[in-house]
Amino acid sequence: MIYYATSILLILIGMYAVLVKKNLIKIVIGLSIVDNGIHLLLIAIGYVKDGTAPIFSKPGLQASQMVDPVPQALVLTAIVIGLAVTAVALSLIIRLYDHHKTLNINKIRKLKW
Amino acid sequence: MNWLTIVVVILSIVLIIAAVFAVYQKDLLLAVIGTSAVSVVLSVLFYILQAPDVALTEAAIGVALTTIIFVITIKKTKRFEE
Amino acid sequence: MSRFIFSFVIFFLIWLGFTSTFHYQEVITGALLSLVLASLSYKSFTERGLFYLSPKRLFYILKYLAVFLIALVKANFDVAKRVINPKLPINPGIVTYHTTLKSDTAKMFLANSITLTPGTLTVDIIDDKLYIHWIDVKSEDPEVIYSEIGKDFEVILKEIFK
Amino acid sequence: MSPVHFIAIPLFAAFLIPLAGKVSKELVKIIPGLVLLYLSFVSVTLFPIGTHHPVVEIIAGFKPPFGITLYYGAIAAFLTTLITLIGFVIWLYSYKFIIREPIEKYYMLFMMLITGSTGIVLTGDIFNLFVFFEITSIAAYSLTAFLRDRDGAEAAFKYLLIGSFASTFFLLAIAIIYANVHTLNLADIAVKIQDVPVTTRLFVLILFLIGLGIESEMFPLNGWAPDAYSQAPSPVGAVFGGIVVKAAVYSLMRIIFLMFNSHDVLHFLLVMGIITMLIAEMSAMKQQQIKRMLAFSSIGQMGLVIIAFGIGTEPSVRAAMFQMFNHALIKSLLFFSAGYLVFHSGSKKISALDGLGHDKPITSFFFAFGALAIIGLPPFSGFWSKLYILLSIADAGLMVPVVLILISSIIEAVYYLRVVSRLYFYKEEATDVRRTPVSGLIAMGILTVVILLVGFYPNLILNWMTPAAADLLNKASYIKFGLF
Amino acid sequence: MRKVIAILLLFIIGYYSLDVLLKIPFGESAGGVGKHYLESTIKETGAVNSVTAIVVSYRGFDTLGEVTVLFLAATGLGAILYDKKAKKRALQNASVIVKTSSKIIYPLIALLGAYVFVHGHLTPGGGFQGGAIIATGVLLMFISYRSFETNHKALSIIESLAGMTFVTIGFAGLIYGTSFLQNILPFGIPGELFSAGIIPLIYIAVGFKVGAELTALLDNLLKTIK
Amino acid sequence: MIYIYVILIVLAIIFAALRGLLGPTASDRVVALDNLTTISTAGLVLLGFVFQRFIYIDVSLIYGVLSFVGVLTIARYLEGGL
Amino acid sequence: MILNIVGNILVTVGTVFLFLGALGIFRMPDVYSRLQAGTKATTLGALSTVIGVGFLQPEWIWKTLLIAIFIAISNPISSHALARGSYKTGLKPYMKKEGLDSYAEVEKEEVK
Repeated sequence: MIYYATSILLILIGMYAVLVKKNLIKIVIGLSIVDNGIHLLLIAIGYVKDGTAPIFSKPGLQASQMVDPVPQALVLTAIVIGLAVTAVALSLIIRLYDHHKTLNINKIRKLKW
Repeated sequence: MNWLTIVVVILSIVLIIAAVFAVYQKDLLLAVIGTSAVSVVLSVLFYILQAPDVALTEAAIGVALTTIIFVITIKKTKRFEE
Repeated sequence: MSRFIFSFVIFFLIWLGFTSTFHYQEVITGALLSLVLASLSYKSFTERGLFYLSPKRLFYILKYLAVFLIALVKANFDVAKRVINPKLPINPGIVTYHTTLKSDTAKMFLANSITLTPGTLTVDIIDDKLYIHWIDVKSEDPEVIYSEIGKDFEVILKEIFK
Repeated sequence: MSPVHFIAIPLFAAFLIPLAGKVSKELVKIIPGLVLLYLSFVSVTLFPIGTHHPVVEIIAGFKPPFGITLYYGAIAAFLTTLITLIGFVIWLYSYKFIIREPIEKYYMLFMMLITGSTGIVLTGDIFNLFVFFEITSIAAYSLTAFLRDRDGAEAAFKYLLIGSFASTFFLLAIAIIYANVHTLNLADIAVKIQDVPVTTRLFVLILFLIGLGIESEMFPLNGWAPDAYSQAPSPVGAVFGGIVVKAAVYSLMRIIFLMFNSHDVLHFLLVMGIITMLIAEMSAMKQQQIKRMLAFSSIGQMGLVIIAFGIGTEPSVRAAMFQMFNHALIKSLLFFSAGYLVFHSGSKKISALDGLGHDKPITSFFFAFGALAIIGLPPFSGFWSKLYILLSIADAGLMVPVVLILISSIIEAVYYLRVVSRLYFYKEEATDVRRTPVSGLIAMGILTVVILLVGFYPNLILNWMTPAAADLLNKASYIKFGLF
Repeated sequence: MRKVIAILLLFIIGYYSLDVLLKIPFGESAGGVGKHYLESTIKETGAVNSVTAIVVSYRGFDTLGEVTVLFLAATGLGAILYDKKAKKRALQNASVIVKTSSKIIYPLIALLGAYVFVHGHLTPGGGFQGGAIIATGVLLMFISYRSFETNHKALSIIESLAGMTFVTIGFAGLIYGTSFLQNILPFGIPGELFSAGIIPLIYIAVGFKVGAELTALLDNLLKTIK
Repeated sequence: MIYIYVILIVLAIIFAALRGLLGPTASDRVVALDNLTTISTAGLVLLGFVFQRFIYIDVSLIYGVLSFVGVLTIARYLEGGL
Repeated sequence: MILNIVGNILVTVGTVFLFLGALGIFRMPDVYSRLQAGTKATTLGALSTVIGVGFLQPEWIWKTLLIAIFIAISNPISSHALARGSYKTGLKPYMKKEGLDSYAEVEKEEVK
């Protein structure tokens, strides 16, 4: 339960940053926090009480006492995608800063909404 | 109440505080340090949730690479929020 | 050549530590990887190579480790003493420490050791001067500084890197 | 030959291009063309097979709910053909149009965008859909900012922001679905989602509508589109209008028809489509820049498509597919010609186009042709699709949408004809001596010929649309084939 | 005003998502696909690590997509930050300690990265993590030495070749087996290094690719016009 | 026995996090982050022992290495290098 | 058995020092003193915890030793870099007595 609450809180905090903050880098930070929240949620969904990691590295491990590996695989992919999006966003920010000399969203004409 | 549960609760609180700190801080470098701390704690949580693969990835990408590219961007732009 | 072999040996040992097994497949892979890595990076990895592995130096390295560990433990009790004491008995300042070591690697080890020993922290290192933050400055006299902070290490390091 | 080619070959090309760039610059430009030609060939040969009987390609040799599958049914066959053909034409146009460095990177991004969109169309797995969505989106962000000017970077950032918000919702939806049904295969989800509580399903539906609605330019979520279309290089505008949006709309419809096939959802879609269309057409009226106008027109057309899907009967879906086909061709033509018109006039403003009809007759002719086609005048293909949509709506007994569509068509006619009249009936002395390159003209020529051909023989395409519509509507067959 | 609207909106989202999430039982043993994967990982893929088996084998297509996404990010970043003028890292010298130590530590980090991606099917980690670790090692050199240069040509060749290898392995499955990315090699004894068929091969390709890509990405980001 | 370890480590995390929260300067917070990662590295090893899985040790190894690079980057930024 | 006892002692010592280190960075007055407390205590703490675990689980010892070695090398480096960085951002160390700052002159020369 605590995991669900934490992840939802993380998602909400991140979204708040994206919606309210005026600074471009702050917005990207918000996005990465949202991502983190969703990753935590997915892993929590796959958790099994008193389970162990889904790696058969020593004898005597039963499949029934392992946590669900699928969400973990999904999160691996999602983390990498998040990194890619962050990198592109930050490069765009560098470009924008070159042109406008500011990171404030209100001073950049079209980004207002 | 399991001792692990208590650890998790405390870590979650630290996590949330770090996230709020990252969002509210005017100094962008500190905000990035906040996100880095979020990743650090999150990685420990993944570990406790029996997902070492994910914990490892989060350590490699969240703690190191994301922080690094954020810091480089701040270096190339501006450190303080107006 | 000796540098190459030295780095190969070190990498291979570390690989064995990573895998913690002597299974033939792991050993083969490790040897191959260490070979490739060593050939790529032996020039930057070490300056002297096998030179470090002579028995005399090995003895000094062990001695160094012992001195270092004792200093580390002392340092910790020192920190503990200061932290727990409610009055925080400190008198910090930055002092200059002159070293006679020549090699960069030796300087690095000296600086690291100083950082981990009681009450001192290397702030910067310029040529042969180390700037050290000392939590409890006893004296500003270079002689005292030398003997208080890094004499023990420097003597041994000199032997190792001679 | 298997449908995997559509995804793997362009990807291979994208990896190959940097190596080719070491050999010669010209090779970089040629490889994508060859690849797209090959893919068009594959798509045409596979087309009858897929239309006749869905091909389910398994990846890595695991049976459907466990491995990822590619579902190559009638609709996927149609869309992959569309994407590869339009992609080829766009390549032909880009050949001389993209002169700005780094050309190599442009083609790499373009190839990966093709990969992403064919992947969206083909995949039968929801997380795989997400991955391909991200591929398409990131390629689109980078291409939007390709010119590296002030406005381009702004538009791209805006697009990226909205897009990442969308992908967040999409991922959340996947997480909730997985938590409830413990499977990721679309067909399997369609079976198992029936047992999920209603509130959960509703929540997931909303998340999907937000997540996919952004790329398919649905009403409150299309703020990125005008900027992105107008700031990106012209061929990229055609890519957005002709490829990305089509794939996104398809995946949205696929998910809705598979998982939430109830009338309330469809009615909601209908309403959203109408709002999207009306607002977009009105905004298009006001635009001063030609590409922004085209962007809004594109949103309006997608609104029309969503309305037709929202009716949810077989004729309407068929008409919607037909409209998608026409729109892809015509909007590409418009973007191509507008690209050179802007290039010749040196300004993005509509008012700068005065008299170009005399100076650059061929390019202007293509623009006028496209404008007439998209309005829906009789001999062109646009006419038929609009007619069928109207007929199918009337069949369903809804008169209000018919009237609204007609009104919006009039608005559309007004603003397109305004541009065309500026081209031809205003006189200003010519200053520009540059020519439109032949490869660009050929690209536009191909599109014109196809549009005319379809205009005269609409059944040529329409016959193929019938199995496609059946494919989208028939959930049982999707489940049967998707799960073996 | 904007804040109030945002907070209200977030409350609604939060309320509903919590409502939905509370219906999901927490900590119950894996059902559906997950259970099947756990039970048949070793039998069907020969890998010991289920997560790796899923990432590379069962859902190998996702991984291909993931590799593409990273490649895309590196390419897009290169396109966005492209400049005709030559670029250099604007860097002040680091202290001797940092310089010397990064020289020593950097091959070790590379070795660690290699260890992680070679053992992807046995231990946590794999190609992505290994590649990321290697890139971090190179970054250590980037930030300590102004003059440390990677060979761009070599990097892009590694990137391309590794990507093409992945696709080729996929096609090999199509040609010699029945489907794209299908395993065509023997599984070996589970738990040994040389086992699990194509998984280690794919992870090695991915590791090289990701390492090269991330290095190029960081290099691009660090450089400015001087 | 394990209770004592856990309590001590959790307390350590709390103190480090508090220092990160209170500041006052950026350097202080980075110091806090650095310590947080070191404490977590040790904590992860201990947790791996509790869970009795050898493979978990990899995670803490990589965690330590990468957080070192992350902190070093931030330090280089503070120095004005980078 | 002996290994077990030694391991437990080491882990106990380690966690205690980890705690003291954290307390140190919490209580000390300025960055440099915090670094002093933080580095030394957490390094020994982590070292001894990690090696202690190695004693508790003898087959893990090689890897835990590696972690320990790495921590011992990397921690002082990062704290040195942080100290240098802090000084360059203009943070003067807290001093009870003025004039104990010999690094200030170097700074001044470099600025010129």
